[in-house]
Amino acid sequence: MLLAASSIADMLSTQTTSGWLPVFVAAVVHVALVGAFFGLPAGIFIWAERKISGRIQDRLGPTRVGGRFGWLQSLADGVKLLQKEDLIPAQADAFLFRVSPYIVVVAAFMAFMFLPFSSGLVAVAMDIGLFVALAVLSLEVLGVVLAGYSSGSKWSLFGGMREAAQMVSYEVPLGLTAVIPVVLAGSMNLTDIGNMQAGWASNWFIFHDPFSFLAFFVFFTATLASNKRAPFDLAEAESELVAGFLTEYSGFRWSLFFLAEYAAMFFVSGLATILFLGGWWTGFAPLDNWLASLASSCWQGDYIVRVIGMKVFLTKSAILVCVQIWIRWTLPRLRIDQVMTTCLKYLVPIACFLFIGVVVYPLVLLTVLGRTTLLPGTGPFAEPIGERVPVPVVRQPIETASAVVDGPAAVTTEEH
Amino acid sequence: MENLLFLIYAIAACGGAVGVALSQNVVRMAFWLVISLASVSGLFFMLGADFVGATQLLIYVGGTVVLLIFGVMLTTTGPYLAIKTNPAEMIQASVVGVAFLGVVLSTVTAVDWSGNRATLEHAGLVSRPGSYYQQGEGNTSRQIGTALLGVRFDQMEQGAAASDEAAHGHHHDGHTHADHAHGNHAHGAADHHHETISASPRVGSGYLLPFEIVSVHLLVVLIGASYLARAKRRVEQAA
Amino acid sequence: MDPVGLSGYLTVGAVLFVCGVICMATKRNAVGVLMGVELVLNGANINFVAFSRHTALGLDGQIASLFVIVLAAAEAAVALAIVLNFYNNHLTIDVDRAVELKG
Amino acid sequence: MSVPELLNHVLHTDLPRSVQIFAPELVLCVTIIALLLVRMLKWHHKFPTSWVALFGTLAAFVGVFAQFMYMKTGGELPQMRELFEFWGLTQAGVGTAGEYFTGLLVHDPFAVFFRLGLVLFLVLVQALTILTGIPDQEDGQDFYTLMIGATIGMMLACGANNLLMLFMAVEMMSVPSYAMVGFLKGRRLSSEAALKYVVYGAGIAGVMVYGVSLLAGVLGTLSIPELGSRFELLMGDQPFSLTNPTAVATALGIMLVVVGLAFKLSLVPFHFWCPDAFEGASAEVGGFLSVASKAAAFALLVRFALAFQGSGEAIQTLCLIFGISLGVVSCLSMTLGNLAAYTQTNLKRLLAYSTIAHAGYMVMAISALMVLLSGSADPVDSAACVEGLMYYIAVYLFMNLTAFAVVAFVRNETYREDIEAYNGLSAGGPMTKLLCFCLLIAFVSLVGLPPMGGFFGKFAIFASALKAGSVHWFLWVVLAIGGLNTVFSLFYYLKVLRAVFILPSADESRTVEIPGFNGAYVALITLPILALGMSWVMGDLTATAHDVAAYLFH
Repeated sequence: MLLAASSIADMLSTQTTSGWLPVFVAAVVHVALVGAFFGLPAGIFIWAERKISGRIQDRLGPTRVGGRFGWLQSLADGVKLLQKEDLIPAQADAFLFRVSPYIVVVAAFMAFMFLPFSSGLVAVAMDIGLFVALAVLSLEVLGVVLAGYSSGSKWSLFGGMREAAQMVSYEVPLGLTAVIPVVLAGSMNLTDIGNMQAGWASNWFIFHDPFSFLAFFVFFTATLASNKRAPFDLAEAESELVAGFLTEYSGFRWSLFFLAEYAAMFFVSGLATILFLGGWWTGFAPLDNWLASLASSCWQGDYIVRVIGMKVFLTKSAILVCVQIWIRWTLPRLRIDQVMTTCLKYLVPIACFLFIGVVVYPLVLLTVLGRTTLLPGTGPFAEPIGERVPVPVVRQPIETASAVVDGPAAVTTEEH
Repeated sequence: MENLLFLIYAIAACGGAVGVALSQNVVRMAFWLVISLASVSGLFFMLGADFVGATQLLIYVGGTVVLLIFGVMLTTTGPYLAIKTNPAEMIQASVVGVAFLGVVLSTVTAVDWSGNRATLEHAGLVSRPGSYYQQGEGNTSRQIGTALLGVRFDQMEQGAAASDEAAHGHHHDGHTHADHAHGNHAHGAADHHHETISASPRVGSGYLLPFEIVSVHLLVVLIGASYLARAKRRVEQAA
Repeated sequence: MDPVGLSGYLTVGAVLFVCGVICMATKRNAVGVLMGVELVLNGANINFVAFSRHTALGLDGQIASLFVIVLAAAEAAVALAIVLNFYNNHLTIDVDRAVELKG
Repeated sequence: MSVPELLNHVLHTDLPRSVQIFAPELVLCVTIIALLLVRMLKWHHKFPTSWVALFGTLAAFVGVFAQFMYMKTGGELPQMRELFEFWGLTQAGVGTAGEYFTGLLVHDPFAVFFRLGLVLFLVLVQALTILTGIPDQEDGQDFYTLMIGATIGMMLACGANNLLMLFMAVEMMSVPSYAMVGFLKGRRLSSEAALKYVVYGAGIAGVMVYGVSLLAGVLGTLSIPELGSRFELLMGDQPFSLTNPTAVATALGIMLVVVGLAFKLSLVPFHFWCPDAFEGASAEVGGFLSVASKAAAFALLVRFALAFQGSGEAIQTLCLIFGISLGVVSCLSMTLGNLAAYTQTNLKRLLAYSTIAHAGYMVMAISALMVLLSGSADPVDSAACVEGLMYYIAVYLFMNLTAFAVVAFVRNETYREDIEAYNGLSAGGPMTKLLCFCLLIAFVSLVGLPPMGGFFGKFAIFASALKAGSVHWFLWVVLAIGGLNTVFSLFYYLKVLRAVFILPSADESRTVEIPGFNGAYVALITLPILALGMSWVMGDLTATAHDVAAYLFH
């Protein structure tokens, strides 16, 4: 499907002369793709969460729907939720109550537009992709606050308030640590950041230096919190707040929140993969080199490479999501004041320190060792930081076609 | 296509703004504000100002508005705080507002923007056309970044052209437009003043100072806000 | 140049400005007034960015709008702190009930 | 210019010069950090934070003073050579007037004069707060951080050369002021004053930035000095008329920006916050706002007004309209301020209205300046307007501070601020008597009676209005109203003085005793009022103001 989409966009933008049709088709295809990536992980990871939690708690988890592994359980859940009555409490502000799930979904959905699944496989290729993605993701909090407020229930209100405070606070360490790969790569373009990490796994930014190594964990913690995942799921603390801002929601609207949560989990995992874990590169230099050469050597080579890259990327991200699930069912929940203390008194200073460290580190190394990396000059991990596997992808056509999802940029240039 | 996008964003922005003005419930006002501000950021993207658009989303919609909603929630006493607006006041304000809107609109739509631009260009006062949206439209982050560090690469050619022209103008005719090109002291009544300025080459205005000083400002403001908002240590005797 | 032209954007800016001013003039809730302020600032920002695209202003307009966004955030923070403080003392944030200072 | 050349210029020419000129502000920034560190490391139990603030501010004052003397003497003052060397002043840096920070700020004697005044005032107010103890030991760092932060904004305002810096300076001096007005956070009046101030202030700031955007868009630049010449260029030979959209858009932009500045100056249609804010805030903060933020806003207004001078017909009409509108605002401010002050019972509120009236007198100078500029007048005359304004502000600094300091000291003894509390004040101890005497001098000077400094300031401004009247008769009307207002103002100042010196105290048994240090402080800041009225210092200040103003016009 991906292959087809990319081809359509390219073909149409190069072969058709009339202005808006190719970009329109390309836009539709891209939206469909992003939609698929938005919906699918939710289904899969909900099932995964149930299975994993079951195993952790020494039970089986779903076993019936869809055979032995219960892999259709999410679908069955979805059908069940759709059948439920869509209740709106009498105390609620009906308009805002109806509208807030959509804000959350739109925010989580839009963030996917900026996430490259492989080199060049991105709906909106922007120079400041990381910045925009974080900005868009931060809009989710509005939906949560409005949901909490409009439900007309104190549990919801408290849940919403806690959630908002938490998300806004954790954006600070999240942003500070997300900037570290930007400093290392010299670009905010997620595709560029990913491509910088080709080659041996030692080229991944997590292994770049001790500071970026720690930064990954701070980043991961902050994403857990900003996704309201355990142990930071104060907003939905069942024992205190019933279900937080979700208390009054049921049926379809409730499932929208859930969908958004799992999509956001996948999104931040993908972001972590691109920023720290080598993105769509395998981390094994000969393989990466081979992929790079494949792109130019055979028919539709770059598409094949992209799809392979996407698989790698999805695998890495899925592993991270599983880690998130694992953490949720292993660690006890924190108290709200502990959550805030963790952020403001520990994570923020640590993130600042790491940021400064990452900036100073190469300078120190340069003065002490005379080179900017600790790795020795020979051996399998000797790939110097500066030299990269040549980037195999011709990004231009896709970028032009896809920019339309967002705005007029590409169209204007064409029309002149 | 483009007109359609513009219309969607513009209607959402204006509709949101009208919603804020007419709404009687503070949280609904906040909702309309979100709609309006987010559409404004869409307009920014359309104008090729992607960095500003993203900043708008991150700081304004994701930060300031959340702060405002916090303010509402911390200060409402009833479940839904409805604010009654005096209808007479509302009508009065609307009439004045619409009149002002008429004045502004009739003015700004009547100004001959391209003509004015051409005049300024003729005088050598405009950086080369399309300086930032020429190639790779919308990728302004690098230019903005260097500008915030105090260097304006996007205005470099303008500076050179202007100083050339100025030097030229001084030789032949002291009252050409080149005089204005040295905007530093546009009231160039005294000539010797002019020379001191000519000694230093004209560089585009870099924004290093505001970029740095705004951090001091933010620090001060943060301290002020935290002082005011934190719980009272004790009841003041004077109260 | 894009087909919409400058006046379209300026119109949106002016509408936002006027709505903001009306909001400031009629709302009694202090937070409501602040929302009006945000609208006014956004009207100005649209102007800045539109001018930066279409007139001789160039990149300066975008940078100005960036600083306006940042300064507005700072102002909102202090304003909210003051509103909270007022609420702590008066249990209301109705601007019209701030009447003890008169003369 | 090539890329390396540009980088070289910015890094090796512009930046060192800028940092050299900007050093006092940087010292203030460092002071803020030091204050926070002292608090964080809990050193404030060992020594008060106020001393850290005072020390930092004094250092900054010395820095600006060195710059001032360097500019005045051209660096050839052997007694101060070490000082110049300590601050690293050079001929190419501080010695040369002109833009710095790539054209965002401008360095000239005018800016240095105002910065000097502001830092001096900051030192004096900090000394006052140390004596009155308004921020207690726990809150000191918050209070001084806000005060120093606001002052940095004001100092930026003095040199603003760019519309963005104009807006930023206004924000930087306003936002900390809002918090300062609400600093007594447990008190209802204080929080109410802060709320009103911040709500109106934020709204007007928004309106102002809209004006800035219009102006910047129409004229295609943010640089303030270029505004006038570009307007001239765009208008070409067309006359200024309401049917010309460029002219109207520019005028609209100017109007909205001036509205923003008028709010800071508490000129009449935008004055409503002033009495409330001053009454709710503590007297120290009131004194700070009444002088410092006004001086900075006047510096901004002068810079902004001077941008619109030129020889074209359109721009001269614009100047005339600008000048006359300011004249109308001036009349309104003087009259309303003085009339409203008469009925006040709270002394801080009375002083607030007096501030409004004084802003009216001062804006008369700018009105006269604009009218003169519209008639292609002799630069000497135009310079005289700015000179008068500067002299007035210098004297106003001391007389208003004296008045507010007296209010603060008396409040510390009587816990009251209404005028009745002042009945029979002069019956107190020797220091109280000294205080009363100082209040007398300050008030006489505020009225503008001859031997005091206030008279000469007012005289200079009236003289320039008289001259401007020959260009347009309206300035004579403004002048007449100003004269009448001087007479009005006598009454309410006398009302206070009558309470202090003639009326008997309600409670005979208790007399007010002012601590010795406080009396000495008031006497110290009263002395300049006298000195500026009747000693050689006056000539010195006049000469300085003259040179500084003349520089703006040569």
